[in-house]
Amino acid sequence: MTVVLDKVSKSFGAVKVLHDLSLEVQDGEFLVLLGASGSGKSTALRMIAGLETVSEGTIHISGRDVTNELPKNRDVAMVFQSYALYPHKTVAENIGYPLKIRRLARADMEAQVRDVAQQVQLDELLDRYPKELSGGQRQRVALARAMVRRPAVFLMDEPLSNLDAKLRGHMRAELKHMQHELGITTIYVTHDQVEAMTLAHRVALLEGGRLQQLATPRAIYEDPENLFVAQFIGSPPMNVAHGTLEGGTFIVGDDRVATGGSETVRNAVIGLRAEDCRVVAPSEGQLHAKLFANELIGDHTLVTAKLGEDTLSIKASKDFEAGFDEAIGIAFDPDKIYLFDKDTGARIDRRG
Amino acid sequence: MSRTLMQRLFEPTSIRDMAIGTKVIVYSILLFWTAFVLFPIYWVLITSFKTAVDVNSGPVFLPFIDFQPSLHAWKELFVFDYEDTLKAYVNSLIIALSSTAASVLIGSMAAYALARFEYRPKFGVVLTFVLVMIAAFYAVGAYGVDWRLASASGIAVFVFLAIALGRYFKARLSNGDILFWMISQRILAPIVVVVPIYMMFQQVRLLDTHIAIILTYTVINLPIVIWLMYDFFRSIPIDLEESAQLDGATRIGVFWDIVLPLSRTGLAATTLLVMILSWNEYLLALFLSTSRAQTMPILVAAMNAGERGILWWSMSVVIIVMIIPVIVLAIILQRYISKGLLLGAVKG
Amino acid sequence: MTTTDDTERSGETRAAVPGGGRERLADWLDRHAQHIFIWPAVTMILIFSIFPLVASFIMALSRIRLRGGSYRVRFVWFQNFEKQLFGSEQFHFLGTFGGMSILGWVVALLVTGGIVWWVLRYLMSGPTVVGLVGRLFTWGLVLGVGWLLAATFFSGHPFGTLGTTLFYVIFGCGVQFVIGVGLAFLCSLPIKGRSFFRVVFFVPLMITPIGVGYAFRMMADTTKGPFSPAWQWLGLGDFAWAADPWAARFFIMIGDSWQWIPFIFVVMLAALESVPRDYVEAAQVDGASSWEIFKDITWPQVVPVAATVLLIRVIEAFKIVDLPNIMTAGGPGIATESMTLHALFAWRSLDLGQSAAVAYLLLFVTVVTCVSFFNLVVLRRIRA
Amino acid sequence: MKIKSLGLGVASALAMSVSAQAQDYSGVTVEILTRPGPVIAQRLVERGEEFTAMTGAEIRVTEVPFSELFQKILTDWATGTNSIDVGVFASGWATELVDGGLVEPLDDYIANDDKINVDDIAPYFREFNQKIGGQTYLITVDGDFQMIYYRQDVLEAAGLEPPKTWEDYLAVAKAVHGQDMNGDGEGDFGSCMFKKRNNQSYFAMGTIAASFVQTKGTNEGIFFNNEDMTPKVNNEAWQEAFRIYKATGEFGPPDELNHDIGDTRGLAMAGRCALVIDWGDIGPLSISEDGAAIKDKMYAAISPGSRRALNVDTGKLEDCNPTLCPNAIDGINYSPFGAFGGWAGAINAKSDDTVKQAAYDFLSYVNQAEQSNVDVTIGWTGYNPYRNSQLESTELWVKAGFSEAAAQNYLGAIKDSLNHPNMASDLKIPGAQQYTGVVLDRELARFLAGEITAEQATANIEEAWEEITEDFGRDSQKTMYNLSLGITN
Repeated sequence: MTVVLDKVSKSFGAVKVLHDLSLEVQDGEFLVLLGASGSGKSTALRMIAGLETVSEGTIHISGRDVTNELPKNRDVAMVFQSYALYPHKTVAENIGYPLKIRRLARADMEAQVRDVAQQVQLDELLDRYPKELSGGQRQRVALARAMVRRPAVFLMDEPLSNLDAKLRGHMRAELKHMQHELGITTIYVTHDQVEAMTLAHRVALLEGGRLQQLATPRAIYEDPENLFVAQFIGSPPMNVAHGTLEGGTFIVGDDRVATGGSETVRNAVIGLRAEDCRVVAPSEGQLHAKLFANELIGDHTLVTAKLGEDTLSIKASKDFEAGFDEAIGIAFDPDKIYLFDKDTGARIDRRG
Repeated sequence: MSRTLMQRLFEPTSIRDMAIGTKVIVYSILLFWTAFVLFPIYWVLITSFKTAVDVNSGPVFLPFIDFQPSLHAWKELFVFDYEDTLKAYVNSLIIALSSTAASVLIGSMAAYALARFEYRPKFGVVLTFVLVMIAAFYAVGAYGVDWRLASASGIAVFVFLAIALGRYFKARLSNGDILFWMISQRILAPIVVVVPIYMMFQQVRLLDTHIAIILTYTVINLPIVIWLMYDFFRSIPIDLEESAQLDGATRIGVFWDIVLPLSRTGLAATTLLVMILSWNEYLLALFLSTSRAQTMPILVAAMNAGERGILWWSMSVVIIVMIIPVIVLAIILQRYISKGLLLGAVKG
Repeated sequence: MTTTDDTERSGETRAAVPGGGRERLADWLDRHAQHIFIWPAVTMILIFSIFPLVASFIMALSRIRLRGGSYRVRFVWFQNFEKQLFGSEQFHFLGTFGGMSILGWVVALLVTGGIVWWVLRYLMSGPTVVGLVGRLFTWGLVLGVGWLLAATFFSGHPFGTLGTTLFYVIFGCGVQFVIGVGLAFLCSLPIKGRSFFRVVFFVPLMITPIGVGYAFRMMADTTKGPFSPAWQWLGLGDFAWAADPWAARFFIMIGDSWQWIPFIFVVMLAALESVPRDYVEAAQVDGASSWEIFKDITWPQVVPVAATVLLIRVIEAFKIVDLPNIMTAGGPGIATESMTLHALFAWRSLDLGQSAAVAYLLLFVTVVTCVSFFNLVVLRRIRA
Repeated sequence: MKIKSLGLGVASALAMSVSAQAQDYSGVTVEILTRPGPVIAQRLVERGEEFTAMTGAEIRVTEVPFSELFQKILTDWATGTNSIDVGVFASGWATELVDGGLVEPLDDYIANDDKINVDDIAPYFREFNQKIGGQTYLITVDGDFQMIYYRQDVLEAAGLEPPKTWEDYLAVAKAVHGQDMNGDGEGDFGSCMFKKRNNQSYFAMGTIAASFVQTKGTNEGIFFNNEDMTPKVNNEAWQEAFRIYKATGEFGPPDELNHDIGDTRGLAMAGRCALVIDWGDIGPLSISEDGAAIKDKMYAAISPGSRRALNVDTGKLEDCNPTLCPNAIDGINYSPFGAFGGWAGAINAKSDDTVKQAAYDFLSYVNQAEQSNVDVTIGWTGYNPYRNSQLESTELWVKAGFSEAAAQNYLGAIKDSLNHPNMASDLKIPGAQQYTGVVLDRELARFLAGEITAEQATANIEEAWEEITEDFGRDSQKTMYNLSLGITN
């Protein structure tokens, strides 16, 4: 079941919170809408659900125009951050509610509820009330309620953020497995890039109501479309250094780095992933910086260095040792650099 | 001394920790108030078993000791006059129950709407409506225009003006204004509106019918329901409702399946209050009923038979009998209300 | 998975698009839910509240007579109001005016001074247009009533139904509020028999006001009421409360309090009990005295509820009619006549114009009082 | 209740005897509206049951509080709601209804009715109570005027004569006040007079005022000058009456200001009052179960008179002389007050013809001597005598429970009053409720409460009455007033 957003915009009064968002979600795909709070990702999800009206543009689900359709007629199911379990209904009644609304025969309903409950290992708890369940169990109930009617699309609004870290990791894996098994198109909203990277077939990164990039996790990591994406994804974030680009040579301080291109940009930024850099003797590095701090993480040491005003992080071997304010050189493979226009944020070296 | 007494009194710990003097003071105040509350009820109760002579020749207090209780007033009401009593009782029940149900339902719907939807009526349009209404009244009152004609043309003029002028009006009202407007209706003393309401029902030939009184009670109690329920609805997480919508429920289904069950504490308290108010209402019933729809409070008042004096004994019987439905309802609703009676309701 | 087949199959049944008019109707209702939810209430209030309000205003400006088959309406503009405020009914509505006594002048000047101070204080604090207009009404009313009381009550002249109504409202609600809160506090203490007290104290609210009126008339009868032996014993056998304006008003207040204290009691008890124990315990650990705990912790938490419950009570108190009507029929003289009763008497004599005029005056006083109270007290408390 | 079952028994026995040649009104329902309680209403219900047995017409009696009764009827008929076919109310109220053309004229019905025997009805009720402007609109069910009742035993023991004037009244009341009159060991009261606001105190007031104001016969009237409709109230006569009314309070129960007629009767029946002003009810009530304390002890007389009377030209009280008081007896001017006028039935002019005929037949049935002669002897019915045949012999009354002496005294007092040429008529013009029930009553209450003096009270009344008269139209009010006093020109 596909979901297609065509130039969808949303305004609240004079404030436009979503600008011309276009997305195509394939049948069975797991798409994550990633963004910081206020990026418009939840609004987009709620518009797909029909909980918010669409100011401009159209939304199609399974080829049907649902732009002005009521939520209940869109054939979507949603899992809320708060799970939104009905406190006055038992687990069985909660799960069965969508079926009850559709006036299913009682026997069918019970059978299906039991099936779904079994899938999420809730069959022992059917007679309990939500307040008698743990966080993880409540989460399963919410999932079960979404699954029970086999909707065209699953919508999930930060479903894992109310769980503690350990449980979250476990549930993430379960979720991924379940989505694979059921094969239902899923749109998932989160602000957590780890969730996005691990769960998604494709990630749509939003900022300021605009789609920044829509790509597979790998592509979005390795080939960010702009400076924002580059800095949003990855831990630690991508290192950047400010300088100028003159005929394909990036100049920062006294260092000149050949980039293999021939552009000239006055305000340019060079980007480097921490794992793509190496700390070397000052004489060997393409860039020259001062060591600011080094922290032993375990399997590696995280070195923080100062390059002019910019701060760079570099993953070094766990045996690395150096004193504060010591001059160091930073070496990297010229293929692994990213160049951006500081004023527009656009990638400069992405020519393919 | 008094300050330490105050301190002890306000000690929010166990009674065992209270000084014996404090305990005595607290209990004597409470027992005094208990006596103050119960004595009139006791007096009404024993009066219902007295004869005229017992009542008129000075006070007597204890049945069987200083007067011989007699069932004559009870018999009179339930044996000889049972038709009238029963009629009024049934009328009162029908009216109180239906109007309570109607105002709780309609009021809850409005309170829910104000809590969940956004309304932005234009101030100018509202003003136009009021002005047109005044003009229509003036026409009916001063020039004797038929009221049907006046209201039909009034509506037509209003619709025309609203469409023609609507876009020139800028100022808008908000949900808060609507809420305040609705709640403020409770400020209206019934005496202000009762005569026009009387004339209105008279025009449509509904005077002295159940429906007239039910409608009127429903409206006068709407503000209370809206006032009390608005906050209850606001406190329900909106996720629940959205989730139900996505599960396939209509708005009305959401209201019925999710919102109402979750506010039953508030509903129970509101229902009880509204029921008490409509069951006991006198002034409006006096105007709007004559014979067929006569209610119990009117029957109580009618026990003041003028020339022969007040029939204290019969009146006492009616007063006692009138408490029963309220108590029954209170007991039924008790388990929902528990200790949170009326709270949240007025929380602000 | 064995279950997949099942879910697959039933999934198809569910996916089947339900057609037919019924479904379209449900959709239509859903799309217009916003209007469907609110219009019943709006319509009813318009028809039964706003419509009569406007009609009543027209009536207040007219002389109306019932003749065979119809009403005869003659517009007299503000004559009805003029009669109440300046004409032959002035003594009835406002009170009897005579010379101002010294006490009267003192009160009048105090009230005026108070208002002037209030006005100045407000003007200093950055006024808004809406706030100013609203306060002008409040100031006007307070000033008017203050001068009225100075010229009547404090100068030894009887006041009219306006003064009586305000007495019921201000004095009655005040006493009821204090006692109601006090009882609620006592019942919130962990004492034995709490549930007994709270049930008993609630009972008067259930009794029909008309019955309360008659019951208290029985109680207060000095020849055959239960307290008549006590009266005689105290040598008050010849004292007639019904002949003394203040005694009569006082007796009516007792009846009214008996009925309404339970309302304040119940709400305040619930409010007091909902104050979280943690706060109190934390304060105890901090070494606060019990009185400080009540003053600084408990009370501030229940103030919004208290303000609201007082407002509700004030609104209802303005409508008082059953008790004075039954206990004294407005007597002695016009001493216990409330404004609703005043309007009711006018209606009984079929003087509809006067009746509506008095009702409108009542509405004006009520609205200004309640809205002022709401804006100046309740909202402030809730925001604080 | 005992008296009720007794009533029912009597009723059903009578129903057998008269059911012979009745018309068939099956399916017809007559809606009657009247005041509540056993008084007036209960007997209508019982007679209604008999009537139903006889004719098949259903009689439905609805009761509303007394203070709302007139408005209910007027609004029901004037606005065309017409849910009521018959109103049973004070005859004085009818003028306003007749003025609006709302009441069915009954002369034709009476002409075709061979059983009602209108000549048996006492002249005052026949001519002034049932007729308005010479046309009959009402059927009387109860004759009302006020008399004085006194405790024969108490006065005799004190060696006092029943009061003839209001001065006597106060003197007697003073003399016996504080004596124990019912043997319970507590001091009782010299005078009981209802004074509660918004009840019926203005009727007692009228009784006192009449003997000072009216001297020239019923046509004179006590409220207005019948030449120009100016109020005849701001004068010494009314002021004196106000003061006497207040003065009686000194010898009455302490909270008399809050006593309505019912409270006063309760006290009188408990044997706690030496002197009482009341309608005819006390007599029959004294022989009822509740009246044991005063049985054969409460005697009646024509209401007290006055040796001074109003000089209309000067507004002063002057001693009676044959010119001023042509009807005086021994120099005392009596003027019994037809307070309230009595309960009477009127038929809605807009009802269906069949219903009207059935309604008339029912009212006639209640009015006929055969029924009413029984009803008036029963205290709780509230029906007082209005037929000559009820006054001629004591037989009925003795049968009902009176002693011969008490019956003679009671009927004597009634005859004295009813046949008095100077009987004063109650106000029976449009707005009567406003004139007396609101303005007079309110000023009286303020006077009693000590808010104003008698002079202020009468001046206020004059001003307010003039306003009301202007409101209703002076000329039409004057015409109606004269018609109500039997003056036609």
